[in-house]
Amino acid sequence: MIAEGEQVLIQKANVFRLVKVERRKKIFTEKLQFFLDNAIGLPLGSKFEVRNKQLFQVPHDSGVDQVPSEAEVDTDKNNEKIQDDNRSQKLTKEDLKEMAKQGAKGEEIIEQLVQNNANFKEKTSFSQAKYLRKKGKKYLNYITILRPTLRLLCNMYMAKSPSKICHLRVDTLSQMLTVGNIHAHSKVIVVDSCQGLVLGAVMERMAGLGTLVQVYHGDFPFRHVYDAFNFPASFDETMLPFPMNQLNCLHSPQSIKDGLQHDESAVTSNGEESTGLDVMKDTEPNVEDQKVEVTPEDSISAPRTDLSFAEGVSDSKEKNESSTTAKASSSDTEVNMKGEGDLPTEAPNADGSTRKRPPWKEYKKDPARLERQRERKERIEQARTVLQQGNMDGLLIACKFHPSPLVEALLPCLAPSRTFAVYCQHREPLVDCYTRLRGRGGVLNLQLTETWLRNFQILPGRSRPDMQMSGTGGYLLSGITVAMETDTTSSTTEPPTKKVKMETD
Amino acid sequence: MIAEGEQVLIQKANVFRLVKVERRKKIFTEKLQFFLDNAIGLPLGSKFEVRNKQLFQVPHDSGVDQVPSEAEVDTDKNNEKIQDDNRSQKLTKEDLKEMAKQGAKGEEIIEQLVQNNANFKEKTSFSQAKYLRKKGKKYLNYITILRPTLRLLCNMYMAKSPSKICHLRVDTLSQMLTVGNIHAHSKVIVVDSCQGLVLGAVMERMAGLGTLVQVYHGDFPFRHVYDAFNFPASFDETMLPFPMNQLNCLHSPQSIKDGLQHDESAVTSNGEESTGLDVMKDTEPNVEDQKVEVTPEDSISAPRTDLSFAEGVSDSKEKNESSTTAKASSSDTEVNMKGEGDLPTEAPNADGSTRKRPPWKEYKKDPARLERQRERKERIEQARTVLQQGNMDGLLIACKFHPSPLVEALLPCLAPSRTFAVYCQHREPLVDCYTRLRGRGGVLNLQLTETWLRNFQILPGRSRPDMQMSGTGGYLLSGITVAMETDTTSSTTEPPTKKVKMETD
Amino acid sequence: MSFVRYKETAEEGDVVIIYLTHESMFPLTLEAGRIFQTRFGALRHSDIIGTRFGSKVLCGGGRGYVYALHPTPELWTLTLPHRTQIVYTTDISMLTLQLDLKPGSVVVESGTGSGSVSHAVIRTIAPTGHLYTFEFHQQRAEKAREEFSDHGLSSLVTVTHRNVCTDGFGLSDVADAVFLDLPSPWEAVASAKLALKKAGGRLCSFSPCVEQIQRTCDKLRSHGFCDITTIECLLRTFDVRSIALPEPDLGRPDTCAQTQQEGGESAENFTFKSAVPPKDMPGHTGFLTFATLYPQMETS
Amino acid sequence: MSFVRYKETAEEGDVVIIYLTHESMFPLTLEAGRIFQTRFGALRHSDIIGTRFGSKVLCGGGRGYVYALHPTPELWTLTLPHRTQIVYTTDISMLTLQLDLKPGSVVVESGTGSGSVSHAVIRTIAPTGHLYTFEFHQQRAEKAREEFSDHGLSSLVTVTHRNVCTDGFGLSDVADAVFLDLPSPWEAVASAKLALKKAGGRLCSFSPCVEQIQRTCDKLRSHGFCDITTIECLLRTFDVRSIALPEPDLGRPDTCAQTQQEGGESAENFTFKSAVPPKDMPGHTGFLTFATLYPQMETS
Repeated sequence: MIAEGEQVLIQKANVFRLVKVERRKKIFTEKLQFFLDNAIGLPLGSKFEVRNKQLFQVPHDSGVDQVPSEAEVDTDKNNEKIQDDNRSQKLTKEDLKEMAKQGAKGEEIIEQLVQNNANFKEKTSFSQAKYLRKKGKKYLNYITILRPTLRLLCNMYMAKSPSKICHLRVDTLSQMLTVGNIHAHSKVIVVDSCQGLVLGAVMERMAGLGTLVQVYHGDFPFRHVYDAFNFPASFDETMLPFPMNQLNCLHSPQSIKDGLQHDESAVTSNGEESTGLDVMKDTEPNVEDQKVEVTPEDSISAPRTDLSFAEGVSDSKEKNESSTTAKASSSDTEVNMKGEGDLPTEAPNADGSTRKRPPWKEYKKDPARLERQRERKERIEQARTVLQQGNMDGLLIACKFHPSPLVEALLPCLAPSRTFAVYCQHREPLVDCYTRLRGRGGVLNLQLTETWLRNFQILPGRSRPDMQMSGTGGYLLSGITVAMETDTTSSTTEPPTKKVKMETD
Repeated sequence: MIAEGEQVLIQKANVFRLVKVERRKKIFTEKLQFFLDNAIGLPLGSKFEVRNKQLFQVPHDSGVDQVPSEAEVDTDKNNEKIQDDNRSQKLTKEDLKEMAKQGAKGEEIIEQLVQNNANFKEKTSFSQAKYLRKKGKKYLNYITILRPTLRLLCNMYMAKSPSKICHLRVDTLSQMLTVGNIHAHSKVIVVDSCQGLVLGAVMERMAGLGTLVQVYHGDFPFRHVYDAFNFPASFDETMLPFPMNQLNCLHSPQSIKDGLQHDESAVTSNGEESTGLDVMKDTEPNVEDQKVEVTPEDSISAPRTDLSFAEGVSDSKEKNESSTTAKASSSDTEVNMKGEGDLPTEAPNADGSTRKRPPWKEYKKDPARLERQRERKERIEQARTVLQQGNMDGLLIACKFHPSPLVEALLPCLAPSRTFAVYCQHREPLVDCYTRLRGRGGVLNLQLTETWLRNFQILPGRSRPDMQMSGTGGYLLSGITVAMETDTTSSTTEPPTKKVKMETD
Repeated sequence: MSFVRYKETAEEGDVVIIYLTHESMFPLTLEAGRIFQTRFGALRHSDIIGTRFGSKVLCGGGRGYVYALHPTPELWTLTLPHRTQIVYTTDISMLTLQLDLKPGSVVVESGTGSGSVSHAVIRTIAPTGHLYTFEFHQQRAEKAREEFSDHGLSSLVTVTHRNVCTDGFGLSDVADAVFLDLPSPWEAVASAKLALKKAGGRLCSFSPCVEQIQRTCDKLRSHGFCDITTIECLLRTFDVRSIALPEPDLGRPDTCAQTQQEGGESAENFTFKSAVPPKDMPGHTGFLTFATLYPQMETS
Repeated sequence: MSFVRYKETAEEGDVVIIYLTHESMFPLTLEAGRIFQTRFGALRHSDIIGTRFGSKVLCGGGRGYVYALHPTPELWTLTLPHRTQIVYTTDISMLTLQLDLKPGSVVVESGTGSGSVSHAVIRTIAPTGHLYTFEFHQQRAEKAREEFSDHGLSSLVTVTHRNVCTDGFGLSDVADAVFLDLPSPWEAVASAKLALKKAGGRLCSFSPCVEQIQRTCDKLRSHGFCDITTIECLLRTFDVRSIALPEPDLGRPDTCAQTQQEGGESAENFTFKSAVPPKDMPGHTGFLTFATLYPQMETS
């Protein structure tokens, strides 16, 4: 159902645009302007014609080219006689403009173009279909309103501004989710510089059941694409943010004290806040072992990340991040520059609409804001506890940073016999990561992979691979955790990594 | 024509073996034993049946599976009812052995197998064809005798012992030859650790017209595969060896003196020896500029590489080289080890048959040997001259060494506006090479490429890509030389490499 | 135990994946008192029962060891007893994502085969979705049903022994997605359309041959499916190695006078860590054809 | 001048390839007194005439410069005036090798098209071989004939305007190899067989679509061709770049107490040189089908 307040994708031909459904809001896409009002309440997946800036539902076969059947495919015609010299069309640009002005429908204009094209009848049926398709894209004003699925979102970003999602291609993303064994009722860590695409993908597969820890960089857990999934608010409660720059103190003895103590109080005093967090309910038998004496003062006195200004700067912040990415992968600079302005989305900031913001001083004292800030701090402490329990079920990393330090910092948070998957646009950082993990031990089945993806055109008499394909979908390093050797003195049995290495090399 | 003394490929199913045609010599291949005598004088490409260790020519469709036509392809049968439990065949192994013993032809055995297979009629026509193909490989004793073409040689090595040809896949080799613009009447430098495969490929494309300088490593210009091409002896005269460990002194002022002087005397005194060397005939206008005053003593007093023992040790030497290669690419060790013993070739050593060798002392004084030694020294000096003229037309490198130093040493030997192509099994050395050449300048159109190769099975109703493919064909770096900036003071115009970089990045 | 929910400790009756090496893994159903023979020696089930998944377990009287891993659909795909050609994780990943599967999705599959796809689909649609899987081979259907039960998945899947090409799915307006892995998938298209929800859904057909997808695409078009796309997805697994390429010995630049070095190679190497592509890799598994069925427009 | 033999100095009437950048190259026939406008400024032909190929040539009154390169079939393929869809160097390389071409080979080709394959083939079979090339489009045939003449190749090639599918090659027992680039290559198979030497030869057919190669392979089989194989070869060109991936700032291990750093990133980078795959690459050009015609067995 196309519902007010939800995000939808508007598809015109091959171009997608993410918008929030609102009444009386004009949408611009691919030279079309229209209001969504007429579409509200109709099923997602409905197709519309744009007439006078309004939407009118049409059947799905409207404006679709007929695919000639095999019998119609005439291999005798081979465009041999056709001189493509742009003189074949008798209608002038002015003629066409005039027709459009007088309100001619797209179909009528195309019909006129065909009748006035001297070559049309000489063309093979495929050339005819191609011609119609080309003109259709230009003159037919059909759009489809779709649910923003992971599949469509990933493809949209890949086509428009791949650097925003670290060039994470849909097949590679699909491998991550599968290899990472993401499913409901699991406890997953995600590091995502893909605007929240991976985060959204993981949440979709978890459906708000389990725990999702988002390790974020910067002042604010950014999750632009995540918001496009229209998850119910209850899902958010299973998501815990944790700042990347506190990872190093996660496992140091000092901080384990801080964290655990702080968290224990949080759990006690905010028991009702932990609803939906499986980890809080499943008290694992081994948690006992990890508990350490703590003094509450340590953590309370520590000045935390100041989140106060985060909302205000998150936009420009993201721009900084983008340009960092651009620096690292200069070939995308152009795409990125362009993408920055016209990225087809109108998602609000992660914590809701902040269009009208009160003046700074007022804002700083705003009780609602202070409450949000307090809540976030609590959630960070919950995340800390969960991570420190070392009993997480999965780890996915797809970020703009060198992944090795992140993997090393986060693997200890996983239980044994759990899977992790690390994506990188380049393979060298993953070779480094692979090597470091081999040295570290405690992992099995390390695999560095790349997938190759190509579309195949299947049409009667004209089946062939697409003429263009993606050059790379990036690289993936995955593995399975196992119990680390605790007894370092027993050198009689060979360490597992060595053994494995011998077997596989 | 299958001719005595020439090398041919014996094909049995998908397995190829390189042999020299000799009368009364027993050939072993794929469990078959036979003499080639009956085949001598018949056209290359003839097919034979092996009966009683003799060859009998047969038509080419003998023993070939019938491909079912589209009409015959019954998609209704789907092997649904077939229980593959090895109990379907009523004939025992003993039965089959007995039949073979009694001299049954392959076709008769297969006919019996089909009649005694309970499932055969239930199989789809494709499963039937597959069954027949499988049994045919085992029981039909057909071989084909083929000309050892570049295509077949490259595929044979790739299948049997890829490390011997540095994993140079046929498509990558084909790119090298094309991108390097190898053709008759050109002057080409080749560095080849592929047992002479690239050398042979280049010579085939030059057909003994022009000059081919082989920069070789070790004591002896090794060219095992080169010999498989059966080139006429006249081709050899256009090939000049040059030892790799004299490359560094090629362009130092001191050695230019040596080389040129030495060579000039060689040309004068051995004018008749330079037949077939285009470079000697085409006196390029710019050679004048490069001439330098020299003293003959320098070169004469210099002790040269001692070639005296080279022929004697070349076999074990090559084994050393192979194990070096194996060290660098450990995954191939096994293949290599196996390949070492049973590589399907009986080529003689590069300088002819050396099966019966006289005792060392005698051999050392052998006048023919001393004459060969003198000739080789002269040819090395000719190579030096040609290289020093800096007017070569092409450079191909496919070797086990890090290519960057070789490229840097050999590029100055090329004229401007000439192409070069460097192959490496790994891409990192070529990234290094690319970077160094960018810094050096004097090259355009630098391209680092990889090709992707897949076979497609085209059969009625069952067309699909092959289920297995090669994981990599290696990497290729190619470029075009241009005149180097000689005036280093003119900093007004930007150096070309910088400019290009800005344009292409 | 259940394949769709992690547990900590291996208990009697659980399926564990015994990891010997990367190439050597076996599924094992734990039964106290039994012994499993590995090439590293005898492994007592009792030594696994009660230990944490992912622990090292000694075998061969302490001379060797293995790891006992928690089963996942991916490990199952690698180790399951083959009854048919199976679909592997690369294609399963792609079809799961492209069919928009998530917890709560209702999926129709045929054929069940060895259950490789089924396990992965169930993992993704649990705990609220359902898989209807159809297999025309009776024994395979029974075996699959048994396995789903052993893996704690019975409530999430219904296995039916039926030839869907001739007899249809017998389902109407229930499915979010249909997956076809059949020799003649075009014969199941009409029935698949019926099974899909009126609100729309996705279809995937997996076939190795071009002719199969040609006929299937024709059929999909004529039945009103849209956005028909066909893809191939290949996995290349790299070997991470340290490579030492010898630097060539080009001799001394100052003079051509030199004595031949022993071995003739310079001592230096160009050394680097590399992700080395495999000599051979899967060149083709099958074509994945996807299509969307959009909601019918209500004619008012 | 001749495309099949290098010369040193560019002379009037020669074709040179003007190199502005990797993506911007133009063929130019030198005529004293003429001027060629480039985006780096006006380039006087006279400034090229007499210089060595590969030299830097100033343009725009000395403000810019270009390189004047010796033509090669590969540069010609990149810069030639397109009259049809052309076959590119990756496929040309493969077909040249797979057809066993070398100096002296006699080759039959149809269609000539823009002459991209022809130039490369002539280069390889010169100086003793010959190319018979057939083109059904009259203007294209004429244009090709003219170009071959301008490129000094006339003695090595015969251009015929003919529809070989209906009228055949009109050649018998002459060719070592046949190359077909036709919409309906199967229609030329019988005639190709006739053109090949009785001692045997090779055939290659280039087609973009599966249906074309299906019909061609059927025809090849029924005409006694052997070793029929179909391949795809794709070129991936890497961009060599220095990449600096920022190291994540994980904070200080000793204490959680910390002030937010400006920018939040550690100053360090993980820096490496990489061969970066292109965002997009050619996904398909065509299928190359190869076949061998073996010598007929003499029936004595």
